[in-house]
Amino acid sequence: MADDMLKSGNLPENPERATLEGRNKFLGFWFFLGGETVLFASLFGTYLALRNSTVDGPSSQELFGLGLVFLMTVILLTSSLTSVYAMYHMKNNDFKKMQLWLGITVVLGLAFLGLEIYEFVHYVHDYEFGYTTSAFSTAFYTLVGFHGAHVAFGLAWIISLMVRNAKRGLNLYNAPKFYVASLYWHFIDVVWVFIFTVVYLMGVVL
Amino acid sequence: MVNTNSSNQKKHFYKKKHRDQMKHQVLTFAMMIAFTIIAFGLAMADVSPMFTVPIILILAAVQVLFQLYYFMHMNEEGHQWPSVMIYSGIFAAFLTILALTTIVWW
Amino acid sequence: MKGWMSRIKAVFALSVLALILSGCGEPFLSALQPRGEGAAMIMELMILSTVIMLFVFLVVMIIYVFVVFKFRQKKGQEDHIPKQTEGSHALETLWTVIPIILLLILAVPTVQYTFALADMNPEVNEEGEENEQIWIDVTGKQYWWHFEYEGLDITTSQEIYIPTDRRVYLSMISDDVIHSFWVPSVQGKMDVNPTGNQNEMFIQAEEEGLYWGKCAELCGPSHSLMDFKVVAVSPGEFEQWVEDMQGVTGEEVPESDTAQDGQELFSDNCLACHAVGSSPNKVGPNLTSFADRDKLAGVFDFTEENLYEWIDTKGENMKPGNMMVDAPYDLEEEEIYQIIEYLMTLSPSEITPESAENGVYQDSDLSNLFPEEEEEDDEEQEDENDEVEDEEEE
Amino acid sequence: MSTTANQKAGFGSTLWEYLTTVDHKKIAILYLIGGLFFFLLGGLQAMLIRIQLISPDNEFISAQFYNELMTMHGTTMIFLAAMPLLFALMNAVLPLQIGARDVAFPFVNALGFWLFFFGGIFLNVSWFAGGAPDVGWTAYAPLSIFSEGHGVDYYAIGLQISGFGTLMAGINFIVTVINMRAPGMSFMRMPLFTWTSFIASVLILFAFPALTVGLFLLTFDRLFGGNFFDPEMGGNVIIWEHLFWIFGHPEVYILILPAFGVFSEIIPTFSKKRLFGYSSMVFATVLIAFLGFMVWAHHMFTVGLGPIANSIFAVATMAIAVPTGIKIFNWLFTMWGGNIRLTSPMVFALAFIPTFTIGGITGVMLASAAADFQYHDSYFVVAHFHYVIVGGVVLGIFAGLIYWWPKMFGTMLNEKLNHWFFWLFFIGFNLTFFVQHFLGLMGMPRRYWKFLPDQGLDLFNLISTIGAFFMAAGTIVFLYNVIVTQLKGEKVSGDPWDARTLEWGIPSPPPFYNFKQEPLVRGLDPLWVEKRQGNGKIQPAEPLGDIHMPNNSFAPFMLSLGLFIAAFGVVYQGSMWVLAAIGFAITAGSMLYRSMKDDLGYHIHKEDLEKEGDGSNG
Ligand code: HEA
Ligand code: HEA
Ligand code: HEC
Ligand code: CUA
Ligand SMILES: [Cu+2]
Repeated sequence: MADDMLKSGNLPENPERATLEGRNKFLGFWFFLGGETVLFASLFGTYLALRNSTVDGPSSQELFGLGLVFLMTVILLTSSLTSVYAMYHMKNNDFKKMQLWLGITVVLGLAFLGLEIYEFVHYVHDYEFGYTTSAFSTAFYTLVGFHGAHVAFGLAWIISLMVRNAKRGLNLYNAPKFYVASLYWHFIDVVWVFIFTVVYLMGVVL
Repeated sequence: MVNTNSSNQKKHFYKKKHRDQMKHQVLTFAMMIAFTIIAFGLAMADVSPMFTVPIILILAAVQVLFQLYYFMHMNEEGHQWPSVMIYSGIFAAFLTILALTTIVWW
Repeated sequence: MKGWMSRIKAVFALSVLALILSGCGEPFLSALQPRGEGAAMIMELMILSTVIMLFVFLVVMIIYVFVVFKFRQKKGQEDHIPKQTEGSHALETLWTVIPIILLLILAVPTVQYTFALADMNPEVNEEGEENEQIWIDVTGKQYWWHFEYEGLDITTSQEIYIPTDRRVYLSMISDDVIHSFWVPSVQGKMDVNPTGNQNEMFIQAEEEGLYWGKCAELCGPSHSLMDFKVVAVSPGEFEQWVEDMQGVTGEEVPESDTAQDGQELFSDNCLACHAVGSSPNKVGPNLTSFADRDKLAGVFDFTEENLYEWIDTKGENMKPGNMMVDAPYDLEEEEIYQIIEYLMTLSPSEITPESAENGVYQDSDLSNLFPEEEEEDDEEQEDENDEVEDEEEE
Repeated sequence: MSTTANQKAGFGSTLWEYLTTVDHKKIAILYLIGGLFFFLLGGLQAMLIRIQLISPDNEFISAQFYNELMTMHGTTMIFLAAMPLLFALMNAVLPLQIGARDVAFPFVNALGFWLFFFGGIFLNVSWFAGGAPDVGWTAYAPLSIFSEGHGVDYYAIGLQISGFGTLMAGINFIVTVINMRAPGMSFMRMPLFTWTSFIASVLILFAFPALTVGLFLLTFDRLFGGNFFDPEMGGNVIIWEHLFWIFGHPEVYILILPAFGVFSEIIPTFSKKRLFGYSSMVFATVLIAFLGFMVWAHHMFTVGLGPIANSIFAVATMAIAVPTGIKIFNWLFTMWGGNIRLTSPMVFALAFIPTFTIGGITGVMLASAAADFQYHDSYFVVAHFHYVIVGGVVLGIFAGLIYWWPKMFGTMLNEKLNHWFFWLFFIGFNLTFFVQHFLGLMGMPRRYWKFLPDQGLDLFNLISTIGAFFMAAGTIVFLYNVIVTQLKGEKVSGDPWDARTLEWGIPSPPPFYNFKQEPLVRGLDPLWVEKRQGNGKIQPAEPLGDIHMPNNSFAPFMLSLGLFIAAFGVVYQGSMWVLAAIGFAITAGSMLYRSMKDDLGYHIHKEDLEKEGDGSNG
């Protein structure tokens, strides 16, 4: 049986949930996401409480440019779709295509991360808006930075899965891992939807 | 324990089912992009925040539901427990945000 | 509201319990011996809840004792298998409903009193007019308290003088970490938070007396030594005290030579942090009526040795972590005694903590405190209210 | 690397076995040792606190040291003693109660323990690195921001590390309960200890992230110049209070619910009756958890949130009395008509009912917002929470330990000594904490290094201190009992208490694969069902077959060690960043190692199992 798990090809419809280990991972990870919801809620709450505490530093209206944020949003949303494609091919048992779409996801994720870093650098250099400038700046960088760190971790995770399994192919042992990683990636997107709405759009409007 | 020898027919059926699902998902994606554009548009347009803010929050909520139900497959069977936990999380999250936006003063 | 409460009181014959409870503790400190409106209100609530809780406990204990004695394994019964009851809807409903009722009985006055204690509107006197409000700005600092009487141009530290039978309103803030203002026998506590949020509370004492106040929020090593006093004197005495205090400028020259030298030393070494006479909040306590203090630095017996040690060591071991240790001065023994002599002349008023405990009751409606400018005062008050609201809106 | 049956092994290999184990029963023992160690440490700190407060104006210890002791006592007891001891019980019992061979994530389970352990050690290193945290276990800002030295840094990062461990343990138990139940073990047949542990784990999942964030904010403020809690820079100190209590209140139910579960096992067993109102007990548990998330601001009545918020939270808090009351009465009626045996676990359970009721009703008194203006931050609160914690959680832990000791170790603690332990501890407990109610009302605030003479507080403080010595004496009796019992090592049968649930249907201690064949559960209290309706043995649900087991792994230890090392780098910064780099490299390396390897575990073969003979009751 153990060998079965490492055999690639010929997988059932939901390979991620075909084994007990897979089902455990699947559930455990969803629950983890439930906890992450509260984690981000705490950060959002903190941010909302401090969003006007700019002291002498720049305010959200002075800082945020929506063009860049729009671009970042579209990139991240698209990467969510591409990772759906990857899972689609996983379920169809097409390892190569899955890797391909994961690759595209990674590239998009990297682009997002790059833009975010550019954005931060821009704020620091052109607006003197550093981490310690005001309570608002601290809350902003912490919330958005936490999301960024999640993106970075997600990228590292997906890349290491791709590399690790490049030769092994898809099997019952690693299918849940791919699946769970893609859930993580979607969750990052969920958080970003609220970030662009609550931080950027509301930051410009209110 | 694992049924690995599914027949080709069955496989064909899966593939078709998956393709159908995929269509939904592309549609979902299109909607999400549309919502995003509306939200950004509203924010950039000169509309009263009293109007804009609730709308963009609702758009965000709907987008998130799309993500959860279509991209993360919460609409499929076997997701009762994930739903329970996510909604419990949302409940706790809601309370947290409510408190931090209302009873911390100034 | 009070009538309602007293009916309940009668029903439960609470007075008996009150009597027992009020045997506990010292009258100047204990929450069980309320001497003010706030503490009395809370005491009623505490008694009501205690009675409910004793009832609950009694019910539990009666069943408990019965069960444990009745159904304890008897000799020869080791193999007896009791009936495996699954439950009982009737019983379970019973012990869901009864607690709900009991809690409602507690919840209603709880909400009422919570609102009543937060009521900052002026009191209405017998004639149906609104009383002038006395507002005091309270500032908590590591490890002492500062008080500024709004509109009266008076500043004190460590001791707060109030007239009896009159609500005095506090607007409270901290200069550093969170403290909590608590005078158990007069009123419950309220935190003082650093910047941004001012808390408001009223205190009212029904009897003249010296009431002990405590800092109730951990604020550093000397948290337990951050005591202060509420000196409740009769309205007439209070009026006189106000007048005396308003007269102090800090420039008064003491009679004796040593004290004069002391004054000089004092202004060279101490005035950077301390003040005599009305002054804004500074690094150290205001010493206008220092010689009348009941305790030194809030907790120490007011003796010359203690005062000497305080100045000599800057209170280093007396109040660990206190902010006077940063004082840069370096004084000779003799100089310290000169300063002490000067400090002991700082007694601008006949009205002291003594008068709270043994004073003569002097009546007054305090109208002298609020001469013609009444209206202006009102406006000021309003302005301030507006400001507060503005802040809240943001 | 595989573990076959425990052969007589040398010290080295035993140590290695425990460092690498992923067996929940061994992890339980690790939690037990760790938790007991920290309990003794916390108790020692409590003793020093009480000695300082034996008389007015005492100079036994300094103000600074007092604050450190008080902080570390609270933190240690809650995070490093009570929770791990509960985890010990859960690990030892929960999988057995649901008929599982293993937990859902054996590896994560081990990781959870090591993170807790290294977090706790890290926190305690502060004693030797210039002073422990001195700001109370609640670490209110801005005092925690201004606090000098590195004490609070140790607090923030130490709790962060052990908090991760707790979160993982929580998720592991949730999934274990959902996915690993034996055939026939439906949710409504689960023993209440499993239920309450399950719900407590859910609470962990949703409560700990708030603490995680709070601790991050604190860390950022202290170490990286953040401004969350710096009023000068626009920060807001109330945010910390909210985050802490959004975590903190559910935390107290995380502690008490498993203890409720323990009593719900012990009372039926020793009354020879099934639990009265099983389904309402489950319902009450869920309701307590749900309400537990909506009441946190009752710790903040005096903060100045205003009468509206205070009233809402007051009423919500009171509501929790109802489901808790349901539990109390259900226990009483479980005993009603029963055949009560006064064994030591039962005596603990019996003592728990009145003490917890006292603690609970004082809780409801505290919930009365206006009255809390008097109670808050006074010894009345100290009395309240020790009545629920010591009179609830600690009694529950010891009751559970004594009850399941045979299952965990195959030996039986001496009953006579257990009773001695009980009486010393119980009398001491009431002496210590009952009078504290009055101290609080008489005007003694908590966290006071000194109280002053002539304020009427002397006598009760003295009584309180004497009581603490009784508790210490009791604890020492317990330790003595443990040592003597383990040295003697007399083996007992699989079911020494004549109990009702599944775990008692297998030998004590259970074989490392728990159940030779998956058990078939035919009702609530499966063993009892089999005793009454069958041959007294649990029926198998499957023919004998190969058993799949996970491999041991050293990675959890290394991963946690890495974080431990890195933490120093983060605290001291400067050139110490090297440590952070090394530490994080170890952690990342262990993670990579773990994920790069195809670790499928191994199988115990049917033939070997057959050789071991009858796996059921020993
Ligand atoms: C295991 C831990 C535990 C448990 C179970 C509880 C249970 C409860 N606690 Fe307690 N609490 C703490 C641990 C715990 N607490 C700690 C550690 C603190 C201090 C933290 C700090 O500041 O350091 C604290 C502080 C605390 C406060 C804040 C006090 C203050 O700082 O000012 C309040 C206020 O409402 C409160 C209330 C309650 C209530 C209402 C319950 C209820 O759940 C109790 C319910 C139980 C019963 C009521 C008894 C049984 C019921 C019946 C027999 C039915 C009939 C009863 C009635 C009708 C009343 N607690
Ligand atoms: C699980 C939680 C828990 C437990 C079990 C205890 C147990 C005890 N606690 Fe408590 N306590 C808290 C949680 C707990 N506590 C918390 C959260 C606070 C608030 C902190 C804060 O304000 O921030 C607090 C605060 C607190 C105070 C108030 C301090 C203050 O406000 O200034 C006091 C004072 O009496 C006290 C006393 C005790 C005592 C006497 C015990 C006893 O029950 C302890 C009994 C155990 C022993 C006595 C151990 C015996 C062992 C030995 C003697 C060692 C032998 C050694 C070897 C063999 C190696 N505790
Ligand atoms: C660095 C500022 C500083 C200087 C300079 C300073 N003090 Fe103080 N002083 C304080 C502070 C702060 C306190 C309050 C300490 C506490 O109670 O925590 C205090 C308290 C006192 C008290 C007790 C007050 C009371 O209300 O009971 C006396 C008396 C006193 N100082 C005298 C002096 C004298 C005399 C000098 C000069 C020789 C002096 N101080 C210089 C800061 C200062
Ligand atoms: Cu100020 Cu405690
Ligand atoms: Cu609570």
